[in-house]
Amino acid sequence: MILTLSEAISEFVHNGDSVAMEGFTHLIPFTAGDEIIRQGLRDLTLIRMTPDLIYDRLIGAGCASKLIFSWGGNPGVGSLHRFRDAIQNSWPRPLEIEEHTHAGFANRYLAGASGLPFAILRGYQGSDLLEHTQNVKLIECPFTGERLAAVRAINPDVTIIHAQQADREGNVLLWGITGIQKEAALAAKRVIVTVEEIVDSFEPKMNSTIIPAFVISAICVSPGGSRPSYALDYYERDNDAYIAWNTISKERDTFTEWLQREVLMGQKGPVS
Amino acid sequence: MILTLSEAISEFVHNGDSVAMEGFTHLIPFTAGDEIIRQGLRDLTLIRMTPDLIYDRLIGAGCASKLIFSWGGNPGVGSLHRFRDAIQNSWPRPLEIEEHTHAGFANRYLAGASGLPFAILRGYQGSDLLEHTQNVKLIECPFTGERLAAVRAINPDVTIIHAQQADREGNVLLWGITGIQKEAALAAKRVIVTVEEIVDSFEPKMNSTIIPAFVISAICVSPGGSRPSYALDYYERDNDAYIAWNTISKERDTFTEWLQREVLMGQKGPVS
Amino acid sequence: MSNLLESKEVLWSADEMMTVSAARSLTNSDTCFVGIGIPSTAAILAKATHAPRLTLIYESGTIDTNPTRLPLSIGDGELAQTALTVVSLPEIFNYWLQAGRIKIGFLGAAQIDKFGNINTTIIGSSYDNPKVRLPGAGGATEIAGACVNTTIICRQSTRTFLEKIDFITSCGFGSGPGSRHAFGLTGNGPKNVITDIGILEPDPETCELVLTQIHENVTREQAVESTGWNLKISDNLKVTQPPTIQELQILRALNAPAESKQ
Amino acid sequence: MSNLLESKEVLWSADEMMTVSAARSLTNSDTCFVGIGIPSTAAILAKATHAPRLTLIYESGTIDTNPTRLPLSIGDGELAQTALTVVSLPEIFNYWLQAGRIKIGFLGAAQIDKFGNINTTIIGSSYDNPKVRLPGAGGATEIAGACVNTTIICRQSTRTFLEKIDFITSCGFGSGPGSRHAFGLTGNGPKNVITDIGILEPDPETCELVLTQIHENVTREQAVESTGWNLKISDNLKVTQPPTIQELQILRALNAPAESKQ
Repeated sequence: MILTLSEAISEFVHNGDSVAMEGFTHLIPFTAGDEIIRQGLRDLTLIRMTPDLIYDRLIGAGCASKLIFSWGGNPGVGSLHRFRDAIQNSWPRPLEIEEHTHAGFANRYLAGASGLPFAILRGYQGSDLLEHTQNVKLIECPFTGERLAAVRAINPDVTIIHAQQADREGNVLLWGITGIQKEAALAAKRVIVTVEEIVDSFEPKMNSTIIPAFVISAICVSPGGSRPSYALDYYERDNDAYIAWNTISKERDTFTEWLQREVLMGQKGPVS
Repeated sequence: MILTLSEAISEFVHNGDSVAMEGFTHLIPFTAGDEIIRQGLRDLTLIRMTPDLIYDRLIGAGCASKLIFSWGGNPGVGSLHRFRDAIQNSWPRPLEIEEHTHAGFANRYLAGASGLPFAILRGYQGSDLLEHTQNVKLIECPFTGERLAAVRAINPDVTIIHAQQADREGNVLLWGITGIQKEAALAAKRVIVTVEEIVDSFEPKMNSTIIPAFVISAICVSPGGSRPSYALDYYERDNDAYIAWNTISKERDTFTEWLQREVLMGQKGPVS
Repeated sequence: MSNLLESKEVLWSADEMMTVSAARSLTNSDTCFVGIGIPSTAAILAKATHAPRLTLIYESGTIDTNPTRLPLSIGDGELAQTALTVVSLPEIFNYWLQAGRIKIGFLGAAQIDKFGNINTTIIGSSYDNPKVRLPGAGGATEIAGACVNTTIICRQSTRTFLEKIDFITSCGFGSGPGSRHAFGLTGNGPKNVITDIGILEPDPETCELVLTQIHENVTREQAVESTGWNLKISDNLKVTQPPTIQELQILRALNAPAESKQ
Repeated sequence: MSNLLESKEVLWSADEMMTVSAARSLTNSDTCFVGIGIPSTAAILAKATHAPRLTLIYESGTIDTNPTRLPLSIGDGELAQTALTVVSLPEIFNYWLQAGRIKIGFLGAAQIDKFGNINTTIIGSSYDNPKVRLPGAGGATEIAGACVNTTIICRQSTRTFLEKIDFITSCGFGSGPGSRHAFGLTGNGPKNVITDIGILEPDPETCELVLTQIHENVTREQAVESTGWNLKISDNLKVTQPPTIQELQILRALNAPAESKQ
């Protein structure tokens, strides 16, 4: 079903939902994130391995009451200031966090996509994280007696991803670093995919993943929808924007001013 | 490391080994199987989801003492007569069996490839198979209390697969139905890959899988190495050979005569 | 083919009636997990007639495949080349089947009991020393467990429709109401059993298979005599519409090349 | 660059010496799981100098990648486009890392203790109300657990090398011999810690990090003063060979575009 992004967010994302917006440095669905800010959604549980700038914006805009994550930095630059300000100073509102390791988080999605209540991994043990997080327990292997970590499946109310292409049937093709997108989509109750373009048919690509139309709730055409991250073979990562974010986001007033100008006034698009 | 098939089998497969030869109807490594027969290996634990003609030959030739499988038929034709004769009449020697479901077997490989001692699935329950097989136990989800099947990881001594291409670095590319080959290879201690050809570089293919050189013990150039099964974009499945096998394999003497003529005398190749 | 069109009296075999009935049970909005043989023929027939947008999934990992001829095996090149995408076996079983994404599982059976439990493993009383060794479970056990519903397609006779089957490979309703829940099976179990006699459906209360539809030219007595348990027949027994000319034409065209090979 | 070749006296920074030392620790037969920053710079430097066949793997799923410039993030397009293959995150963590296929994990640290335990989570005594919130674990916890060995690369000072760190994100040797086994960690733990001062290696019996190598122009006193615990120094303390002109040239060329951006 092809909808505008505004229609899709309005129909499939609600206050209080758990929302996963995935894309591991590549194909991050920034434009969809900004639309959530514009629609003023509240009390979201934001789920994402690497919150990145996309969730720094949502957190700073006050959309989130909880964040589930496994690495919360500005990749290659430093800290996420809105994320830190929310955790350390409850600004603009308190932010509950649930923190994992990448391997544990990936396996939570894996279990969710597999229709299993949990997944197992060799992980968390020896880390203090085990005592400070939820949804991880140690279990014994019934064959060898080894102790392993069990992580609870994660099944977001809605997952939003960005992809390079959809075909006219609504199937989606993404390639390059495909990260956790397929698992995040299959784990969710509803799935929104923004795409660079709609094509007549897919060409073979190295390292590609197809998500069939029958598991997707809405496709939205959104060229540049992952700027300032990148879409392989469409546009490059805007590293300057990541660096500039450090300054923009550092103080509440510069952030608020930026949010007003670039997102809320509808002048969405990459930081420049 | 590029070896002849004879060298690779001789160096990496030993009497008493557990050997997985995978390929789910596609890319079945028949030529490697015949070489194992020619080298007279014995007491092998043969591991394969669908024994197919390749293991019917090995079982009839007396190479196997145990078979681990999940579907033992001649696909699209009927029974595997050598497999049945071994189970029902211990000919040419007794054959111990360990039987699984496809989903359970796939997850045994998955656990093996993941370095985990077991995997979990919703499976086996409600089936009498649960009482008649090994390496399956029921466990409780530590979060929800649900009962799930746990299957023990399978880690073959050696896995043999057939692929379309290797590059000059020894990396392998296969495409089309890739089945369980990647997991079977990654679960094994040693890996032999026969290939249709060696190429300078790989072209993008839909639904392709690359196995890096650093997990492969030997690459063997073996054009037609999966006949009478097929290699997508190289040659089609020889359905007539599958049908003819029903007659050849039905009686011990016709089978023995065929084995002598087609495999042991070195006139290997597809049944015709 | 042209003869068929011209003849006034259309004749068809019991297998054809069974296959056509199974095809008719599928709709455009279904996703169907297909085994090889008659289930596959029926699914391809459905796509070629009333349900072109039906999504076919085979356990070889081919998703949304559009074969134009009958595959001899579940992993034929035809299935891969006409598929939207092909995924690995762990993925097809874990992400697609186990997660409950498939609406209908099409299954065959060597033996079936009145609760829709299926045997495809052994004939005889001893697992270790069987009278006949059948292929085994393959994907069937988990297809029976996880699809939203299953349809079982097999010829009906007292050799296959038994009060007690030799081995339960795949669970239908186990020993009756509550069994599936106790086994943790997430799907609803058999929606119907489609045979060369008619269609059986589970009683909503007892889970026992009841004859609810009978093919044209088959008698109630034949149905009872072909069943190894005391077959119940629905008060509202319907009669199957005979195959249409279009259905028979397409079905025979599909079967022609495969049969000419045998 | 040309000045460098002409000058008789080669000068280098402490960070450059640290990066070059880390690069030298890698060989052609290694598979290395790389984090972003100095670990990545060191690994790319190794490939560009003595170890061109070194296999680099990033947690973004890029396997055997051959970047010609420094990626700013672990998922840069450069890493995908120069990789042999790219796999999903569950696959990179489960099939490749967890299964013990990676020989060396290159890790950074905000704090480290004498058993090579690493903190990248919080500064301060309270997890819920930290003085400084750091990014967290990312891939580090399981890299530290499952790689055959790890190499930790970080600047040495009394702010980072502590008797007790605020939070153990990733386990080195825990509280000493036996800890890794008790935690079920399959890798061998830290092989060394490479700093701007020298190289520390665990004592085979006590697991405590001991200074075994010191960079040229650094004194033993500086090493002790830069360490928050009572640093032991090996009886056979070696002195690092200074960077070669080739090493410095390539390293500076790699860093140049990134620095010009900042």
